[in-house]
Amino acid sequence: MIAPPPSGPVPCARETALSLLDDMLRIRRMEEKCAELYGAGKIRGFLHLYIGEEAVATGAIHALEAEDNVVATYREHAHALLCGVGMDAIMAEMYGKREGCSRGRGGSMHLFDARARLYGGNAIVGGGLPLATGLALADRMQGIARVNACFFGEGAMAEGAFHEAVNLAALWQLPVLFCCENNLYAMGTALARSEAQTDLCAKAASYRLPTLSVDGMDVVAVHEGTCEAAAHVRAGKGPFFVEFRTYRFRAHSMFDAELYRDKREVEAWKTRGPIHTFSARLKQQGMLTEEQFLALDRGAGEEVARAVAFAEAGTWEPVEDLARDVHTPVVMP
Amino acid sequence: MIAPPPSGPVPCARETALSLLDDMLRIRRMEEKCAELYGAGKIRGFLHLYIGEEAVATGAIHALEAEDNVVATYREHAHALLCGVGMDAIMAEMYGKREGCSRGRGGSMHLFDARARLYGGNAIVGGGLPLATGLALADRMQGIARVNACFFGEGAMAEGAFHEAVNLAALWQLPVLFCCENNLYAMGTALARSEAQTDLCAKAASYRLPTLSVDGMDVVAVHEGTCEAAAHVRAGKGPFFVEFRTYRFRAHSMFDAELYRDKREVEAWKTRGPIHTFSARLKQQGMLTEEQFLALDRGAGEEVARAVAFAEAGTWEPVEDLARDVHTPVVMP
Amino acid sequence: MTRMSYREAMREAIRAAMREDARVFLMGEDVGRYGGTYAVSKGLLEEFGPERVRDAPLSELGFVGAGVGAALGGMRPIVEVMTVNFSLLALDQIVNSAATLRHMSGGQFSVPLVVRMATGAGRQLAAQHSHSLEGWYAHVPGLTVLAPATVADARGMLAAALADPDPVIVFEHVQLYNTEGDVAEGPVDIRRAAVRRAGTQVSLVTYGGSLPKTLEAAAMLAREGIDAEVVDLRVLRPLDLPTVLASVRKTRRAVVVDEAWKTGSLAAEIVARIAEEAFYDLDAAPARVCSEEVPIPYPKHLEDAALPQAEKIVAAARALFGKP
Amino acid sequence: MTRMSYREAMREAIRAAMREDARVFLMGEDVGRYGGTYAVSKGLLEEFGPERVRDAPLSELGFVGAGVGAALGGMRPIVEVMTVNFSLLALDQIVNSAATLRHMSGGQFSVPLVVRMATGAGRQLAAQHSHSLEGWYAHVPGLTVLAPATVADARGMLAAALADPDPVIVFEHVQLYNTEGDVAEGPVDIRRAAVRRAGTQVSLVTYGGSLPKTLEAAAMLAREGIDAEVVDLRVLRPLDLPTVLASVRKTRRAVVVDEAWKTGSLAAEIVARIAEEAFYDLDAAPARVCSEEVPIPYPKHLEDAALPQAEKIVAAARALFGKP
Ligand SMILES: Cc1ncc(C[n+]2csc(CCOP(=O)(O)OP(=O)(O)O)c2C)c(N)n1
Ligand SMILES: Cc1ncc(C[n+]2csc(CCOP(=O)(O)OP(=O)(O)O)c2C)c(N)n1
Ligand SMILES: [Mg+2]
Ligand SMILES: [Mg+2]
Repeated sequence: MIAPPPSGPVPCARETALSLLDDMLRIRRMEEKCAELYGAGKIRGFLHLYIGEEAVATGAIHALEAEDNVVATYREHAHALLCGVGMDAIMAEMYGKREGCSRGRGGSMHLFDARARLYGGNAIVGGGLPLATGLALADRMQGIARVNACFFGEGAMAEGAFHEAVNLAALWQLPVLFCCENNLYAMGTALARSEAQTDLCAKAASYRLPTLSVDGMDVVAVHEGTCEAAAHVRAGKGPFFVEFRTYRFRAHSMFDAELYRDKREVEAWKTRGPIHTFSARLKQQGMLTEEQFLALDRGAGEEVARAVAFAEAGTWEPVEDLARDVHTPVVMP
Repeated sequence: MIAPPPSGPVPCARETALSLLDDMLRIRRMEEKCAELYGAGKIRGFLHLYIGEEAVATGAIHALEAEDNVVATYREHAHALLCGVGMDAIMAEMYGKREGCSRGRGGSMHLFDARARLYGGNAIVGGGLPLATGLALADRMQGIARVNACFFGEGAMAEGAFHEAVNLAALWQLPVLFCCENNLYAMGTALARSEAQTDLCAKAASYRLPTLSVDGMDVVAVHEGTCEAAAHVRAGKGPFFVEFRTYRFRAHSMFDAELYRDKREVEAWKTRGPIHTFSARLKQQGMLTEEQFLALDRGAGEEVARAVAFAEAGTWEPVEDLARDVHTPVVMP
Repeated sequence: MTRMSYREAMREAIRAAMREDARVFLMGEDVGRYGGTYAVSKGLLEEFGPERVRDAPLSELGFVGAGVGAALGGMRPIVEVMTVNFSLLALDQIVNSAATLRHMSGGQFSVPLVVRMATGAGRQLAAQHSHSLEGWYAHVPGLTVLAPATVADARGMLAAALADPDPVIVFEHVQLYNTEGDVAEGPVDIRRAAVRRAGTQVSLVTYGGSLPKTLEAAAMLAREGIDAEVVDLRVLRPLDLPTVLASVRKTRRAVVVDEAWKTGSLAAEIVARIAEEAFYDLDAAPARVCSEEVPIPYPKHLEDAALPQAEKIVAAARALFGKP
Repeated sequence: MTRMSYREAMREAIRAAMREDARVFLMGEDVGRYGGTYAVSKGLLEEFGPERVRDAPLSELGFVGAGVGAALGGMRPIVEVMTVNFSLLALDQIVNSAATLRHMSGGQFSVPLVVRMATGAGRQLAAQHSHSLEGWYAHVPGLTVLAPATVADARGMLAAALADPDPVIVFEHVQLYNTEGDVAEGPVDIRRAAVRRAGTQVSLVTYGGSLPKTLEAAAMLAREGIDAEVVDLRVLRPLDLPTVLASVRKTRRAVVVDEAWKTGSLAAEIVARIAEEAFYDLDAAPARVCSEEVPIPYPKHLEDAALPQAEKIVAAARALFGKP
């Protein structure tokens, strides 16, 4: 059932390849630490890990430019990191510290960064879709050529919000890049139990926008596919839908007993793991040595350690400031 | 642009044909009277006329059986009448009289009849779609082989409710007959300005259910198409989507200045009017004489007159009973 | 000073805002070619074109959410939700996105969005088309909620709403569109309630579509020798309590009039605040005149019986004086 | 009498109902294979199969509406909306269909639907996942709204809700699932509030997830020499006012505790009723302890500061005695 692991020569420059690998490693190590910190009670609330899906955010966001907008979900640590939110600000946010990228108010599900053009982190499934459509509308009306990339899970496609947002984007030919992270499950609900049409590209195509399905475990395939899709959107040709076929190796959140899937299925998908298959290919091609890999990994580990130290050293918002940022302070003339 | 009027021999028995014609006339005369009564202030609130679209409800509901369920919209006078709600009870409802089919509480947009299995009348666009899906679910779970026919306008297809309800019906293979009355406008919004995909069957097919598009101005085509679709649903083969291509000759409601469409477009569509084209075909075939037509028309007129008299003679719910029917009276043991 | 209808005032407000600021646009169902369900936007399509007077498909959640996104993206959208009844479909985007984005992002993102909607009953539109849910919106931190009850406020509040960097919801009662009144130039203050009729013996506190009925009740009370003050809340969130409390402290009696169903109405909040903060200043228990606890029925006599009416307000006020 | 957790009690109630009546089924996101987000329905799929423990796609409006239709069609659906936060997406079907169908149809169609949802904050889930919107549902005529706060009510209320021919909304506060308590057999009454602690000097009126905090406050007050009575509303619509008013008339002082934002909370309604109907029986102005007017922030110290806490309740009660 499961496709063979990504293999064969990596069709991109070594520098690019190593940067993709590095970013996947940074995500992985950061999230492994998050899981640990959750166990230690340093991170609270809901925590949704992206482990196994790193190739998607990595390949896709590498295809974007600094001026592009990104809208993500509650499973957005990776997206935040690759959009350029510092790992220290992300970690501090998960701690709920004032130095966090959302001043500690949002936590894991609500990473925001105006400078990085990250419009969240949204804990309502499908909630980001109309938002991205609106951002794209603003761009179109202001004559800004920018890609508005909206990430969402395959589960979100059953929501009315998906239907309405995609129809608007296609109807008005807005610059939205719809990035569906199809990890086959919405919590414990398998795709076939949530969609009458499990071919997600066929479903999206019914809104008359171009679509593409790529192997979401192959970072280069993700990158190439997203480049193509983003070029279409950036050229003002309207929205584009990309399906990334991926898999989540961990539980949905820290509360999930994973009753709904077989351990063997998870193990089988792990053979397609984006980091080890990619590094193996690079090694095979002579683009990477084990030492180089370990150096990258060490670098990621060090960045994580620094981020944790930063978060630990962070400060708590004083309780007196509870009500700040409910409204924008208005300077009266 | 507009197709030629329905023509050619009518492929059904004379009795059936005359019954179809009779019902279209009954609807037409009833609604013409409603418009008049609205002008006279006897009917208030919103009034949405079906004039021009009579072939749809007539052909479709003739294809249903007495035990089938019907869910309709705020433009549902015709559906109520053909489901078997008496014209007098409909007219009394429009007056707001206690003898109305909803005891006067609902008015034009909320015709209900438990005996006729008419589950409304719904003033929320798209609101009836999940309801019909639920009725069908109840049938499936109880082993009842019944068609749940849900009427809605093409405008409703942009609503999230459509998306969610059709997906559920297709996913769970429920006995719903989705009847889309495509009259090309949602209030003043033309289909092409509301749907990225204007081929509604293509859109519906993306949920993986069978579809059919028929000429909604040709009562026989409507009838045949619906028979085919209903047979599929009744056989337990899951939901079916039918598009009826039709046109509304009157304003959206009594408040509409019709700024959004050209008078010539309306005139052109009137050449396809379901009553005169159908009676012309029947005459041509020798199935109908002008005298017979006039007799049917007179009969309809008389029924309308009786209904108006009934409504006029109806009584007002006493104000003391304002709060009745908010909850079901419970007989305590 | 110009005389015009509430509908015209609203239209002029939109027109002026769109002329002044290229970022402002109007989006909603049938705002363009149809001319607006309540004809508010009639003529604007011709002046500003279909990009800025944007007809939206029947997708309340989608286009309200798109309004939030467009506001984030630098525009100043005015989103028209045809009526409050349909706004239930869009509530998630208003409550979970518009109202919370600034706070959740630690102050990085403001949402300068204006959502206009028609509200209220009285036109025999029955149970699904007659809601008064202003109080729900007034419950949500992060939102500002306005209820222009006069033509001047219809003309003046929009500019202030657009100048607000955060989301503002504007409620236009369907019964007000045809009312006429005078307007002056320039934006009006959207922080304060207004005393629409000065009086000394009882405070009638209300907002939106109930203001005309309340003023009528005050006139009736005057003929009975009871001098009522009428306070128009104007801003439903944040409430201007000082104005309300000052009035009640003066008159020592209060009747709150609200077209919502009584239980859980905004009127409950006003009564609660009066009880909490002016308890020792009252000569009588505060009272409410609200809608009966029933989905609004279609026939006129039942609809009238379900809604607040001048007579009921008069009776409630009279009862505070121990009169039958 | 059996001892169990609130979660188990809920599960047993569902299990018993499904065993007893073939028309009863459970539908919602992840109620089946996942075992329920809050593990309420764990094991039910194995016992009743996927038709009656029906996993629904992420389509809140769709499957709640399907629940309304299934109820009309002769079934007795229990629809689980994962949390009240997501119920905003389904509100149209609840307000405009479930609550109104009987009235609009002149009494022909009843909707015997039960909708269960988790509610409340306290788990650091931040602004979009911490709403307390019980008061909104309690505003709507045609609905019955329940808030089981004890394990016994968790076990007993569902049968009564299913026996109701009209729609019933059941709110389960997320902080209660792990609480333990005793249950007896049989359905419980869903018309009356309950006095959870008898007292003579001040009435603390609350419901749902705030009950434990309020009982804790009463215990703290007792140590200070203040004898508090604790009233658990249990039924949020229709409110059992006689029980509330009897308590307040006895103690002559009232503090209402509600996790919703203060403005427009259900607590406002309770305070309003007390002010309207027991004004002359009060020795002090009624008071409220509610959430602060801010989207609920993620960090624990800020979340704690935003929500009602025993200390705040104690302080509010103490203030009614003129004590600092
Ligand atoms: C509107 C809404 N309904 C339900 C939830 C609870 N929930 C959170 S994540 C999730 C699954 C979403 O699945 P998918 O879209 O596939 O994304 P994934 O988690 O697989 O990345 C659910 C049901 C929610 N947050 N919002
Ligand atoms: C949710 C919702 N949004 C808006 C409206 C206002 N409205 C009533 S009918 C209508 C047009 C519907 O068009 P369509 O579905 O094509 O049906 P038609 O009226 O053409 O029969 C609109 C916008 C409504 N009743 N409900
Ligand atoms: Mg998924
Ligand atoms: Mg139409």
